[in-house]
Amino acid sequence: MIFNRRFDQPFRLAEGGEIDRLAPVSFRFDGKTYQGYLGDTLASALLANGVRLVGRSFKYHRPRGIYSAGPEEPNALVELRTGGRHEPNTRATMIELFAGLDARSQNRWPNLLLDVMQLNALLSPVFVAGFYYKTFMGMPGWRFYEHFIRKAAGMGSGTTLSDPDSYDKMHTHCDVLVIGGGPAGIAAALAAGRSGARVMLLEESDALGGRLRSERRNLNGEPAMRWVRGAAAALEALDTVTVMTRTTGFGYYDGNVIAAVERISDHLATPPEHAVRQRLWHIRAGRVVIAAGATERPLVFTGNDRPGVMLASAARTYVNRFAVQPGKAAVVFANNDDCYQTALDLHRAGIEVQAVVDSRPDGHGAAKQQAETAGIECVTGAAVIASHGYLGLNSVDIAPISADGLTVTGPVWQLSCDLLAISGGWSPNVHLHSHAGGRPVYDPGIAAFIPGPSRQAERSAGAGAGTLGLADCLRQGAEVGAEAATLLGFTPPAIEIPTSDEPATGPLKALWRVPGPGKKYVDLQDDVTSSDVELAHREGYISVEHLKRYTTLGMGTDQGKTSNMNGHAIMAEERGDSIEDVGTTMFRPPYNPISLGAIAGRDIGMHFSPTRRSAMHDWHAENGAVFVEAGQWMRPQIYRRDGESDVKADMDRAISREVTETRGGVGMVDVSTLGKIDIQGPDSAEFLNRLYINGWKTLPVGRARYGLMLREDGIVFDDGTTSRVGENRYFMTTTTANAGPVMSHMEEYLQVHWPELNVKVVSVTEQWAAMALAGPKSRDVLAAAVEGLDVSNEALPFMGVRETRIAGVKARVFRISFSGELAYEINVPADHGRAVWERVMAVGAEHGIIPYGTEAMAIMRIEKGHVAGGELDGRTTADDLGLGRMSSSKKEYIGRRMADREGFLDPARPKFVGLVPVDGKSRARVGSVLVADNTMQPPVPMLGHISSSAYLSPTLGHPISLGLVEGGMSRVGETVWAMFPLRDEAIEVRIVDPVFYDKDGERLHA
Amino acid sequence: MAEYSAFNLLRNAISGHKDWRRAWRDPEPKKQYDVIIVGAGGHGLASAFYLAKNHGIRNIAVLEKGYLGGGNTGRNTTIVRSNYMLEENAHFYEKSLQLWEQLSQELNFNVMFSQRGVTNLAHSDNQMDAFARRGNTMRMNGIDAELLDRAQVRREMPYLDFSDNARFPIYGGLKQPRGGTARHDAVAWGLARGADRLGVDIIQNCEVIGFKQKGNRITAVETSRGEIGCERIGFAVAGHTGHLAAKLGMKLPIESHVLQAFVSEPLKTLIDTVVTYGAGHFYVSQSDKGGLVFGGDIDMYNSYAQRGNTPMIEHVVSAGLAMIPSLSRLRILRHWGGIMDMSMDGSPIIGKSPIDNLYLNCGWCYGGFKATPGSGWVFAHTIANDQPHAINAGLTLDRFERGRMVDERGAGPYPNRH
Amino acid sequence: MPDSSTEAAGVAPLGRQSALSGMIRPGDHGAADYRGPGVTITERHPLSMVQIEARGPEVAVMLEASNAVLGLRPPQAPNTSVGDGHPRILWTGPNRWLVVEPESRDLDTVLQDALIPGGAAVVDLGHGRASLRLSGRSVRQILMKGAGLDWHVRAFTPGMCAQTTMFHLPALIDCRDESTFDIYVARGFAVSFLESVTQAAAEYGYRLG
Amino acid sequence: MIRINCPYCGLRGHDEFSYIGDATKQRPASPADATAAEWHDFVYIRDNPRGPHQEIWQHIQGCRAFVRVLRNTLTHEVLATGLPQDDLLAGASGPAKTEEAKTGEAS
Repeated sequence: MIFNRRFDQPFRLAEGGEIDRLAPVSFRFDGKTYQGYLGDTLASALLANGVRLVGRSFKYHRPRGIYSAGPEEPNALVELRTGGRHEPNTRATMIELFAGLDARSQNRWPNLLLDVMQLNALLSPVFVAGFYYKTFMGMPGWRFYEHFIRKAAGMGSGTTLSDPDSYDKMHTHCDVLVIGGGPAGIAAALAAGRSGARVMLLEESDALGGRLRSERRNLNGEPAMRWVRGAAAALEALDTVTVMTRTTGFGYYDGNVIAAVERISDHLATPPEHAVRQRLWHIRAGRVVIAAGATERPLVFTGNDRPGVMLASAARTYVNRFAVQPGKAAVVFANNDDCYQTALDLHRAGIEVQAVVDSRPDGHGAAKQQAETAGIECVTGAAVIASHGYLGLNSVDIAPISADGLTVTGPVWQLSCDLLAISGGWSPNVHLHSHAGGRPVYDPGIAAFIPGPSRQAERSAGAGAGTLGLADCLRQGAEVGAEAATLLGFTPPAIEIPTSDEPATGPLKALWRVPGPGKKYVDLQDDVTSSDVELAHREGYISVEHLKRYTTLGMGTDQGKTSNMNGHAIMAEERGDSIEDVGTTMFRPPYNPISLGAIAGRDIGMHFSPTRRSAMHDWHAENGAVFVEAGQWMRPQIYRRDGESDVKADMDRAISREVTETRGGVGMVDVSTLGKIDIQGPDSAEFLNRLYINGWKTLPVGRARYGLMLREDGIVFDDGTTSRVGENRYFMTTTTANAGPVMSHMEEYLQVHWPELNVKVVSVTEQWAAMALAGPKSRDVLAAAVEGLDVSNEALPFMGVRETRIAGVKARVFRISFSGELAYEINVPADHGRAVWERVMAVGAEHGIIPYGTEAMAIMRIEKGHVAGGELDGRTTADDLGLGRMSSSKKEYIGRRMADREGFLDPARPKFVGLVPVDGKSRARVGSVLVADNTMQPPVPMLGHISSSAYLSPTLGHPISLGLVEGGMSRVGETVWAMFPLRDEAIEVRIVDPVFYDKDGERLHA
Repeated sequence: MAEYSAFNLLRNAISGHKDWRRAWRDPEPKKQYDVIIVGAGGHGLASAFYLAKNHGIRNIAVLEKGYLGGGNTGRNTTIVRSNYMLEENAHFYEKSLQLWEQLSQELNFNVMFSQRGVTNLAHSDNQMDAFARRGNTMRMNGIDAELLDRAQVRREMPYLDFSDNARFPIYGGLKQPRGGTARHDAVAWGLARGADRLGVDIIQNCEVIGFKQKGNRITAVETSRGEIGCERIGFAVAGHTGHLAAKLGMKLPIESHVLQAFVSEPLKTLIDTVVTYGAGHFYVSQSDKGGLVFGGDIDMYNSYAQRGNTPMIEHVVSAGLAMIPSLSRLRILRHWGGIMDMSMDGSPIIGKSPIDNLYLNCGWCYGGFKATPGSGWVFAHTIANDQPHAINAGLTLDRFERGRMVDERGAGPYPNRH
Repeated sequence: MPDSSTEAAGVAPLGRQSALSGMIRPGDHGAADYRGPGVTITERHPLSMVQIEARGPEVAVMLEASNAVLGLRPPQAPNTSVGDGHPRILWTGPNRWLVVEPESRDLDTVLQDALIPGGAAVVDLGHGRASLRLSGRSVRQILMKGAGLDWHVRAFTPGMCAQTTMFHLPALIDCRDESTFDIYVARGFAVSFLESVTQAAAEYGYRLG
Repeated sequence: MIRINCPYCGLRGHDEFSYIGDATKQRPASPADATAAEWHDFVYIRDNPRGPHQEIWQHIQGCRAFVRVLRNTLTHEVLATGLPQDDLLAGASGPAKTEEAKTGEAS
């Protein structure tokens, strides 16, 4: 066979396996090129090529190999791909091989063979659990030592390049969600699916089958995978069933919502065009069947971490599913019947099985007999007590042990081997059950925790429920799947359960620590040894949470899948308590590590938060606007003219120009972003009266009024003008920032507190485009723009509101002013916004109209002494802002009764003032702190702060500021210091009236 | 008990670490204590430690319903800072930071306090102004602060998104160089060992069931391990204060909310500081083990469930990637929730209660971890002297009645806005 | 109706400019397969949209009056819609509906005249929202990407409407037939929303226009 | 995701809602007559139980109705929902039950 490059892969079996021998794939590991097949994982392909050393451990940099064949892998972590796709800590056992795959070992220097950090291992007597808590306290301080420790810590490296791939999210609903596509999950999906219920089946790997893919089992007298393929086809044929492979249900949240990640393109070199890398699924399920399987536990003995030591189930996976020999000469060591099946499978794969070592005093039943019949030596009542080899296993020491497993009872003998397959029993994957609020309970029969009572609509089945036999898994899966459908009101038909040829198995006998001296690894990734657990016990860190945190047991990327049970059991032995009493740590999501990219989906970069545009947006963009964000709205900050850049000097020039030309002639600003609320109903005036501190009952139709509202605690909430536009109809404006909160506030009082008021409110912010026309010539421009409206001072006085038309479009004109100039606000339905804006600009051209941005608007309001965001900081009262006189004592309003507390009346509260530099030119920045004396040493008593500044008031020709200062207006004329120590600035400022411009309002009323 | 030192560590390495003793005793509760502190988290243990150390009171019990340090002490994102603006908070948190600076030596236990700096990013002129005010106020109070412009932020943290694709461009930041992180569990353990060495009884697995009262005093605590008498009693149970107070018929200006925290797989050092996003809720640092530890906002509803929900997880992660796009392929390893006792102004309540010999230490919102030593220090002072210290005098329970809220964010009596 | 002064001034009445004007690039985009694009995205414009709302005893009066003036009774069941589009009435809240039709008359005034005497509130929202019509075989996938309701063909059927968040924006979604949905979002968010929808649709291929 | 049964819209994810807080707080009906202590209680004091909690949420991204929710704060389980004025502990619930809400998430 020309395609069969078997001889390039010295450990590849000539036949068998699920690999596609017609599709050889070349890949790189640590710079060297190898070949595997489609259907391989990186781990199986490395093993096929005889690569056994693949990584280094976290703390001691011990040489490590491939330990498992699944998500529980603690050792074989690599850095995958390059550039922006670089991805550290990726489990070789979970990477599906693709052409061009490039992986590198990590946590070693300069290379995997010669890692200088393995010197750490020499110091391992010092580097015990918690060693750093006991030292590094003196000079030069932890920050110094930390630098070196952090260099050694970590595993793979991250990247600072951006990820070129994209991610996606989907929400879905189903009746029954089955998590896990092994025998129990398939049976559950079939049972539920045939009832007509909407069923989803999630499988983490690339195909259904679970353990059946890795075992030589028959169902109904045929290879089990034939049944799996039949079942898959049957599921496919049901249009209410969705099967998703490469999808991990990783978290079980409230409301029976399961989060899952679908790996759409990870098995490819790069995602195809328009395809995403991974997709996050939110699945809202009626009921959940957790068929998540079980994870095999290692045995804890001296040197149990060498490359070549492998979980027995993984060894079977490699020979059966991948047609790879994980070694040439094997020893199998277990405390359960798994060892015999493993030995048989290895034997059939041409591996020389030196011995099966069964720690139980006598082996059990049929399995052992089969192994012995095959000529395999089976030793019982013994254990592997040590392993040997430098960068990989070359022999093991075996000795008889006592029935209680605590002591070595006879002579030690050595066997040569390069593979040691171990099994300490199986731990059900109770993670999702636990996320759902369930408390796993200990089952001594399998020496593991199994799901306890369910707290949400879920039930486990199969190995995940502690049901380890194949026939039982199938039966239970079908039963639980049918039950789920029944509970949701469906009627599932009975389904046929295939018969299994699995031999009966005997019970395991827990063996938590094999006797003997030396380092026995409990948690391989973090190098937590049994003596670390013992030390934690000695020092009083005896609760499982203390144990975890003190030793880092289970804190690695494998999340303790292979280590927690052993660690907790050893602690129980040390404490002399039962495993139930010691308990287990909480399982927290995610079940497997999940990429941040998948969780964020498309909500990154510019899409982190949506943006909002006014109707005039494009006009602004075409006319030089520099945009700034304000509560998601993009607002013009300034308009650049030809040749101006966004350097500060040009920006400052533009701002001054916009102020000067507006005050001198006329300007227009887009104020569409202000919140607008339509209020209708017979009780509208009463409602406004309760919302605002000032009175509303006397406002006539066609007039506007400035209003101030408080929070219930008496602090200023928002301000704006509200107009009476009809007998029972008002039009409110709010600040841009509070548009949403004010709307909800009003709805809350109407629905929750005052349901008796007949008032209907609706946000019309988006309905109206709004533009403020300001400046002495604004009336002339308005007159030219409107049709049939008398805009004279008499006909449209200050605070008057009129309906009119501009170029045929219905418009509302409000004579209100934020700038302090004669000014009008024009509102038109938003689709006409740009055209009306253009019309006003066109008729204003002869008056020299200019557009102005938020900067000029802010400067004009500072000159006028209006309060805004800097003053409305959620801590100020109406009195603080000089607005206390607005409040009506003749009525009740929100916040009134909390505003007379002692702290509100304290004369020391800073109050609103204006400030000017004594030297007439220094710029006092916003955020300066006001103090009496600029020479004091900290802590300096502070009198207040500067809340807004115009670094140069174009109108006054010098800098001006607004602020709050103790004593407020009673100190007008005094000087204080504006301190800005962050920039070493101290400026003497004089307290003045905050209204710098047109104090008597002549311009407003002109 | 052996001092912790490099020398003793080496000596024990030779003898196989057989001689290390329990870090704290496991005593049976006595009939009567001068002071009972309920809650063996960082705050409760620190209170006991400073009561014993500074005030000479040694007959103290710390009661813990589970295992010590098992609440918020072991569930936070380990950030320590004192970058507060308001007078009532600033001096308190600064005292706490000063205690952090000497804590490892004081406890003879390395709490791995790492002053790597804390920077809050600003994304608008308004935010820069607000930071300037905060930073200037800090400086006037004698607290370190630096205002960074965009270029300075870029120099220090080149991995942030400075591209045109950034939804919220970085304008600058406010940095507190003395801020940083500490190993959260070690703080509880070090304080437990320190208190224990001064004779304090730390009684774990001892749940408070009720109280015996005489007049306006508590005379004894009924626990799962029997009745224990006391002269004075302090609560330091964070999110569960309302629950305990209810047993005394007291209701508090507190809501309990869940705040989630996250850790990624371990990496070689990538982020050597603490940085917070100003345009979404996200803060991150890298632990000494290499995991990125990050968090965001509370889940917005009352909760005692110690677990959070997907909308906030997604928001936090999106904010993280908006700030540092290159984290996209990193993986989240675990996420969990802690119970925050959110007060009505976002600031803590630490001082006397309406009951004569009961003292309250609660309402820490997100700020509890960094307050640990300071909280213990002032709480000990308050209990020992039956009156608050000057630096916690503004953090009283009655400040809401008096209209003297300490509202750093200006968010008002709406805990999920703080 | 433009008044004569406009004519006199020689100014033509202004047409409406949609929030998405210039943003819809007609043509096929993304990864369509041999079947053609999975979804077709069109803007519905110009529309009249008027919200009507009443309280207590006003409700019955308003329902009658609506029926009289529109020939259609607002649907009682929450989250349902009625009408062929001339007009269509969508439930948007307790005793609150949105009346929608292609702009052909001053619907606001028509409804004000008919309903305000009975105490109802009538508010013109015709310019406050943008509306997209999504249709095609992949349309439900796009809804699944953006919003958390059950979009299964069995669960969300023609005549149902719902307000929810879609791509982080408040949206009103109206099922017109099995594979056609009208979506309404706030005008200011229209561009952001269109970007999100087209991104989500790229893997199925989409036709704009 | 907590799933809240809006009395109008049916079962929806809590991300469509905005949390308001303790529903048991009654705003003084006669503001002038309420004592300072009563105001303090209304504005600042919270029930904050560990277990069933009556609270107000606004279906802000949906029908904008304010909804009273009885929810277990230990498990996040929603036990009942109704209109703001309903006392859910008394077993009474809103006039608009979920049966009439057809478009909820639940299929």
